[in-house]
Amino acid sequence: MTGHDFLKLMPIIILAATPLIIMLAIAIKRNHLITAVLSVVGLFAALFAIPGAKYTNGDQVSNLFIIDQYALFYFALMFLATIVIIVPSFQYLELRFKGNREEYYLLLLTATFGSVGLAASNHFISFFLSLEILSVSLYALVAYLRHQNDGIEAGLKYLILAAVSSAFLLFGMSLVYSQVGSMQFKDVINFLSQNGNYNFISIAGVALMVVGFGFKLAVVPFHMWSPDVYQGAPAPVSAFIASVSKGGILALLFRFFAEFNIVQSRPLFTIFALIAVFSMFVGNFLALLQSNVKRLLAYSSIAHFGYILVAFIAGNAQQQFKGVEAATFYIVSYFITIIGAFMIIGLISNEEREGMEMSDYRGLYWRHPWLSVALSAMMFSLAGIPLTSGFIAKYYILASGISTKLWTLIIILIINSALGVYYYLRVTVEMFSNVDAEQKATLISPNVGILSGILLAVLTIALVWLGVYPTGLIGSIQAAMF
Amino acid sequence: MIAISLNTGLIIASIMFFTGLIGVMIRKNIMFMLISIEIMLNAAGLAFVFAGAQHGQADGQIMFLFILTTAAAEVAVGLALIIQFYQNLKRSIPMLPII
Amino acid sequence: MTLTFLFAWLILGGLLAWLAGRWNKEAPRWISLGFMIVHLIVSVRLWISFLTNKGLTLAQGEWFLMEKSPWIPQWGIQYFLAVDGLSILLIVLTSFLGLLAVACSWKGIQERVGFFFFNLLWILAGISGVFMALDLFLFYFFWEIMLIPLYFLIGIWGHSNRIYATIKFFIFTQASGLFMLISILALYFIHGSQTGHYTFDYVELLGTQVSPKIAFWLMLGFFLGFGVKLPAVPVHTWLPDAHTEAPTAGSVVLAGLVLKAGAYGFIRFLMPLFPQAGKEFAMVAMILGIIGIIYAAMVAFAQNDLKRLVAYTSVSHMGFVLLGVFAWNQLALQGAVMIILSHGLSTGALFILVGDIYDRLHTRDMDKLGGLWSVTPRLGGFGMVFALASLGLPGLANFVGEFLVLLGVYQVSVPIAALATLGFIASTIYSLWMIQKTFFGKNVNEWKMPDATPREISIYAALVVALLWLGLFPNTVLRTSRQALKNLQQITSQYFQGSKEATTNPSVEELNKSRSNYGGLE
Amino acid sequence: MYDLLWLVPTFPFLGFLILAIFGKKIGKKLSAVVGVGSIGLSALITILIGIQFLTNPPEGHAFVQTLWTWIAADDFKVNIAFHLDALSMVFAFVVTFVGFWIHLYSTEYMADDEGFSRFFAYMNLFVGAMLMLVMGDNLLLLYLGWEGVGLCSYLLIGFWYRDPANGYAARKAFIVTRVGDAAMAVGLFMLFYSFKSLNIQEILSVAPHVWSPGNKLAVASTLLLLGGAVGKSAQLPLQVWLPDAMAGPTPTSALIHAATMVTAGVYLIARMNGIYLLAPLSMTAVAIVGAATLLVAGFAGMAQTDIKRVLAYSTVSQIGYMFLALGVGAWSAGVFHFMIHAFFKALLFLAAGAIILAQHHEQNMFKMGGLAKALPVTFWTFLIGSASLAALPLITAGFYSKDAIIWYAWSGPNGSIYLWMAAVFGAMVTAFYTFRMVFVTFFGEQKMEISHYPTWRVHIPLIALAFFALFGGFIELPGTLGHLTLFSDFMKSALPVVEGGHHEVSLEIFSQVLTAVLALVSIFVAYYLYLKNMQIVTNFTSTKFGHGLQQFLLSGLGFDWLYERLFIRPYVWLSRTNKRDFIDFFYVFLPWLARQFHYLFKYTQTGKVRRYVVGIVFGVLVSITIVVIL
Repeated sequence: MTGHDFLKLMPIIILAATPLIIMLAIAIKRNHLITAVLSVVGLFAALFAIPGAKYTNGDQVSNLFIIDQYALFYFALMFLATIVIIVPSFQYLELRFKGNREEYYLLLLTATFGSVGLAASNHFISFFLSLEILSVSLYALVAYLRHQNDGIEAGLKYLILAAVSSAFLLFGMSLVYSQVGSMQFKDVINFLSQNGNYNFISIAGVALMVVGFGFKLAVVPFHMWSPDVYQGAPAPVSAFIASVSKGGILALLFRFFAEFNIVQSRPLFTIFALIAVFSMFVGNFLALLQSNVKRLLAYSSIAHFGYILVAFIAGNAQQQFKGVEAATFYIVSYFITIIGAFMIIGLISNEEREGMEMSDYRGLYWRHPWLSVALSAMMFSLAGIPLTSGFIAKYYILASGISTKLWTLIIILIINSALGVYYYLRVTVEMFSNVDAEQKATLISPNVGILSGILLAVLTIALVWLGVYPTGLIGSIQAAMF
Repeated sequence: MIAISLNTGLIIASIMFFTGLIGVMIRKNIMFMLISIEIMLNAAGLAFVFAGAQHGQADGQIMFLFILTTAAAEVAVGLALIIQFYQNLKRSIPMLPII
Repeated sequence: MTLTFLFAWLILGGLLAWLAGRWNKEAPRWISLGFMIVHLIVSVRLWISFLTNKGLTLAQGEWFLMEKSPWIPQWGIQYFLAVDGLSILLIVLTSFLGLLAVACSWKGIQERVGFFFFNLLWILAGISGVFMALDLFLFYFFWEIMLIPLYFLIGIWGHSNRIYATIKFFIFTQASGLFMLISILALYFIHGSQTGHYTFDYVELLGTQVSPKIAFWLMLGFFLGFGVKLPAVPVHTWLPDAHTEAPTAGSVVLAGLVLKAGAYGFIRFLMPLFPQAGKEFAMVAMILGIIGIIYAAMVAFAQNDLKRLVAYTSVSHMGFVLLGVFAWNQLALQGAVMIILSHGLSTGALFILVGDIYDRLHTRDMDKLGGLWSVTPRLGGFGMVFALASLGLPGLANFVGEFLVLLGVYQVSVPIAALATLGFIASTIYSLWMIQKTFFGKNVNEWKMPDATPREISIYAALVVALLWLGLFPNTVLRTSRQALKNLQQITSQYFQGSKEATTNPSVEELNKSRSNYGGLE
Repeated sequence: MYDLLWLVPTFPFLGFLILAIFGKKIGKKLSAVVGVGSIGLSALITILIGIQFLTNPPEGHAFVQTLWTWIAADDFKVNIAFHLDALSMVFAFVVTFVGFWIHLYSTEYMADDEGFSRFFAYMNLFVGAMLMLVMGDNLLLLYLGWEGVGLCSYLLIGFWYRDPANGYAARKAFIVTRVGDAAMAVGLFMLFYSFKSLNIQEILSVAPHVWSPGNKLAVASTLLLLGGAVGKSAQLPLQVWLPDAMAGPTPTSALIHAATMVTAGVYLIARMNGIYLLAPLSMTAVAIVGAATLLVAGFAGMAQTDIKRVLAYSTVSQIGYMFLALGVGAWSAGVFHFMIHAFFKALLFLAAGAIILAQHHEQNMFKMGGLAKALPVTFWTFLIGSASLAALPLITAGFYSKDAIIWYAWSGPNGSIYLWMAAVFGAMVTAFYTFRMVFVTFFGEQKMEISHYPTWRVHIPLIALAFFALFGGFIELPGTLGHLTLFSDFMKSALPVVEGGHHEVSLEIFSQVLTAVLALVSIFVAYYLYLKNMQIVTNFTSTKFGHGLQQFLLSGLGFDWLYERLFIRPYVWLSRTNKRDFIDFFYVFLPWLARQFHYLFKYTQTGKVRRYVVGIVFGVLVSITIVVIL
């Protein structure tokens, strides 16, 4: 560990140190506000350590991690996302949880650590370890409101399924390792691209690994857990699962298959294509008549990751519109939208229950115009309507898809985004329809604090800004790509 | 010095793996599901050991160590959740039939 | 700078109206009226300056006014607004009808007035943007911006079944827009791979050589995008629902302007970009146009909801535009532009009228109406004029357009022109039927309602004067659009040779010889 | 003086505008003044121009006044311009002159109607549009006038809008004429593409060079124009609308459905004589249409009970004569008959109006009777009109104009013996139903007392028109009776001269004598059947065959019944069944399909962990099989 490596790993180190400091703080005096502030400060410190890591040259840090521009971009993204998630968590816990709330932030930070580890990992072991750190902390986070059973059930469900999928992942890795002889991603990929087509065991191994990726990204055959977990988990945790955890895995997926041209190897291409197509269709169809907003967002995230997989399959053939750039832009815009949406769900909740049902949003326009403007902007961004970053993201994916002539996938993407428009509009319809008298009593009146108000405004403005003038983000993404 | 060839090792591991898998699918009791998951993870570990042995590297066994630790962590959290789950049942908080 | 002003001004107006709406009900109305009047003055001044100085003789590729600045350089997207004869006409129509839409929703809209005018002005901003945008990405950007406010307009202030109608409208246009986006992107890549310079600039994309097979699919993508908006027949079913449920102003803007975006798209983008594919597809499109005319007219005749009837009439009129565009000669195109303008006025007027009747009687069911002439002769008189305009009475605006289109189409294929003239008969049937069921006959249910108020009369008078002016003095409009349409044909001259000589008539010299000795009359 | 030509159509349009906008405010008295005044002024100017046209005609016997360019697109250039020559002079004169008298008459006829100013607004608009039609310099302007008059006939037929039946009749008129107009429009396109212009004079002058006689295009375009003419002038295929058009006020029937509008078809064919001469086939078609119509209308006229429907059918048959004249090439004879017919038919209608006014708005002839003594002036003028219609030899103008047509039907360049026979038989039938009408209404005992005695505003128009109906004919005497050809010399400048009469004079005398005798005979038969003993008629109609025949003739030879089944029912049925726009079912099917998929996938979300594990295993199995296969 030379000094230079030390500087490189500084963001991760600070991130790891923060929970320790928080534990010490809890030991001294258990105070919810201090814990939250400490974790935010820790995250900011890690964020400011990133430029330092960026300008020290040499990417490879021991053969486990590789901290290159790409990883650092995702570091920054995840740190910011977690900071944004902490604010509503604070208010949510104040409102809904009577037990001791400080451990929530510990779990949150370890989960972020796991996800960041994924983004930087370059080796099977680091991949597996980060994945497990992430998953285990998520089990506890999902079941945090332990006095209510639905949280625990979601946690249990998530645990069993995650364990099964990581077992498959491991078994796949072992098969690949048995053929390749080394666990480095680079060697694996070189081995695959040379003699991938006839070495059955290695390809089968990769196919099994796809289960691990698929489960975490909640794409079709492995998606069934996500609606129940999103519904059971507290709103901020669902936001975290939908954004940071999936972001980490996606970063790793792209790094793993970076040099490997998917379109060439027929089995992998068919698998990923099938997954993408079915995710889009199943995600959209199941969301069509969904009356629970959280489950609706879960299904829509399945569909959105179907779109991202299209960009992934498009790969890096076209120098103008690389698949990975499109996917990264999509992820950034998706983060903003999904975190904002779950934050709003978190705000519209009271002691007994969260405002999950569609009817809780009836007439929101006329009760809370600014909140509903934010939610409509997010819904339009998910639907991919211009003036929002969702449109530019979808356009980017379309461009990368067309540049590599994936016509069938593009057509399916178009049909699905038209399907998707329906249920996003239903949410806005619910919001601007008139409230009849007796129903008015049952509605939850949202209590929007100043801080979350500002944060929401920032998110919405970012959304529209990226939609109208995305050059800034595109520039930084293109610079960060390998 | 390798008594068992790679293929046989992998076959053993996959048999073990699938028994665990079937265990998860069939058994209704959640405790037994956790046990079957353990079996699956160990099977994967075993496969790693065989792979490592094949290439004469220690990576496989190191990987197995990591697998052991993480499997233990998972089961621990799982048991904690189950206990909390039944405590809630005593206070008769309604239970969704998830099994 | 005027171009950016034209649409930014309305966006500003919308915001202002919404903010003002939070304090009192009256402010947004006056604000939006003021903004629209300024918008009208600016666009008319633009038109006059186009007519007076050299605007009439712009060479091909030259634009009367142009604003270009980089927007997303990485992808070669520019903020490229430009205007020629064709766009100016449509912008003036937008501001004129926009003003009327604001005026006619003066009393009709009582609750959430600020947000209503915000949406209305943003639709108009999106529409004027569409007519000016010459960067394909920017065009698509405005194309979609038009949707959201209209969606809110119909969804919130619509009538009973508005949710179904507004979602149906949104998905129709959104899906077809996405197909168009694929065609734009494919064209962008083909051009990029050929010339190495990736750009969405319309002028540069014009020259791309695309293999016929691919060109056909790309043209189909554009056709779907514009066909849904036009609406061409197989994809028109969203229009009647959207109209029956939209508030009056929404209907006026929807019928008067949003449909024109589709027609404008055909003329500006589809044919010039894919001339060969356009030529091959012309016959199919023309048959669709004819089916549109006859089919929609017959369905219109069967409706008993007044607004639904008028909605189907606009589908029928737009069938003429489809014919005119795909005939693609100077006469047919001039006719198509005339129909676009006159249809905007006459159908807009009909919708305002129907809206006023609805505000008074709260019913649009023609079986309940009847004998309104005795109660409100003024409304009856104006209704008669607008119905006659829509059936294409010479002396009013629609006839000039329809006649020119048929003249142009005749040159391309005689049977199609003959069949299209049947459209005259069909349009007479439904227009007279509408007049009979609403204004004539006994006043069975003793409707008592006040006659047209001065505000309404001023709206109707403005429309009647406009219709008469277009009907009797169409030359100013024809002159404005002549050069622009000539340029467009220049672009596609390789595939569409000029106005083909009629089948059997003699060679040209003989014609000139005989005419010369007569010393030609005019 | 010629420069004031543009004033002629402007005054009626001005009248229309004033009445339409300020109608209610300025009250009946003033709107009457405006209504009649505008037509009077325009008539005055027409007469002055006419006199100057006679004294010192403009060079080339034609004067053109261009106002502004109407449409100028690419090589299609049309301007609003008026062309005055002999033909349009005659038509303009008739329209304004007869129009003036009818306006004067209707100030009293419509006196107690609350839509008084609206009525005059429409009438002025009609005269304006008709003048545009006859004086239009190009075919598009003619088309503008053409549709304008169609519109006014719609407005005026449906004037009493409260009764839906009037509305139906008005719509029927407009739609049937519109069918003709559609055909005419296609004709216009054809002409434009053959001559690169729609200017009438240009087409007529260039036509002989461009088209050889019998040229396919010439025949097609002339037939299409004939289609338009047939629609507007209610000739055979499209004559169903005129009898129902009687639902409008009587002055309207007089002006529009007798004197002027229905003859627009005659004007069109006469005006386009240049290209008709190039297409002999169409000439014979015109003749055949004319002949057939005059017979069909004649027979139908015999069985009518409503006085106005008798006159309506007689108008259709008289226009049949004009078409026959044009068809055989006797251009000026056709136009001459138009002028004369305008006078006596307007007279008959106005008189019928006076009768209806006097009989509590009763229109069934058999309910009236014995009015000769009660309304002497009306009776005598009505008698003159009927005599002229029935072509009483020597004394009435009708004789001279119709006799010329009958003669040319045989001797004309395009004439034939069969046409002649049809014309003669038609004349006989005309005489019969005309005098049947006279005897039934004016003789026999008086069944109803008089409710309203017409004043001077009715009598003066009647007398004026009666004067012309009698003495109008003397300006054109046939060869055998003094050979005075004032009218045809006047028309020489506009229409080709008829070189008929290659048969000997004796034949001409024979046909004149024969028609006269047959006319008198049928008058006597009418006298005998309907005055002496009605019994024969009643017991004839009581027999099954007789009753069937009467109903058949009453319904205008079943055309209405035929068209109802052939066109109206299928169109209405087709559009009614498609009310919900069957294309929409596809777009309703799509969301249904999406919903089915939704429920299908819903099964996978059971909430059971073990099902989810099965899902994962399923995913693994699929990917492994893919790896194995590919």
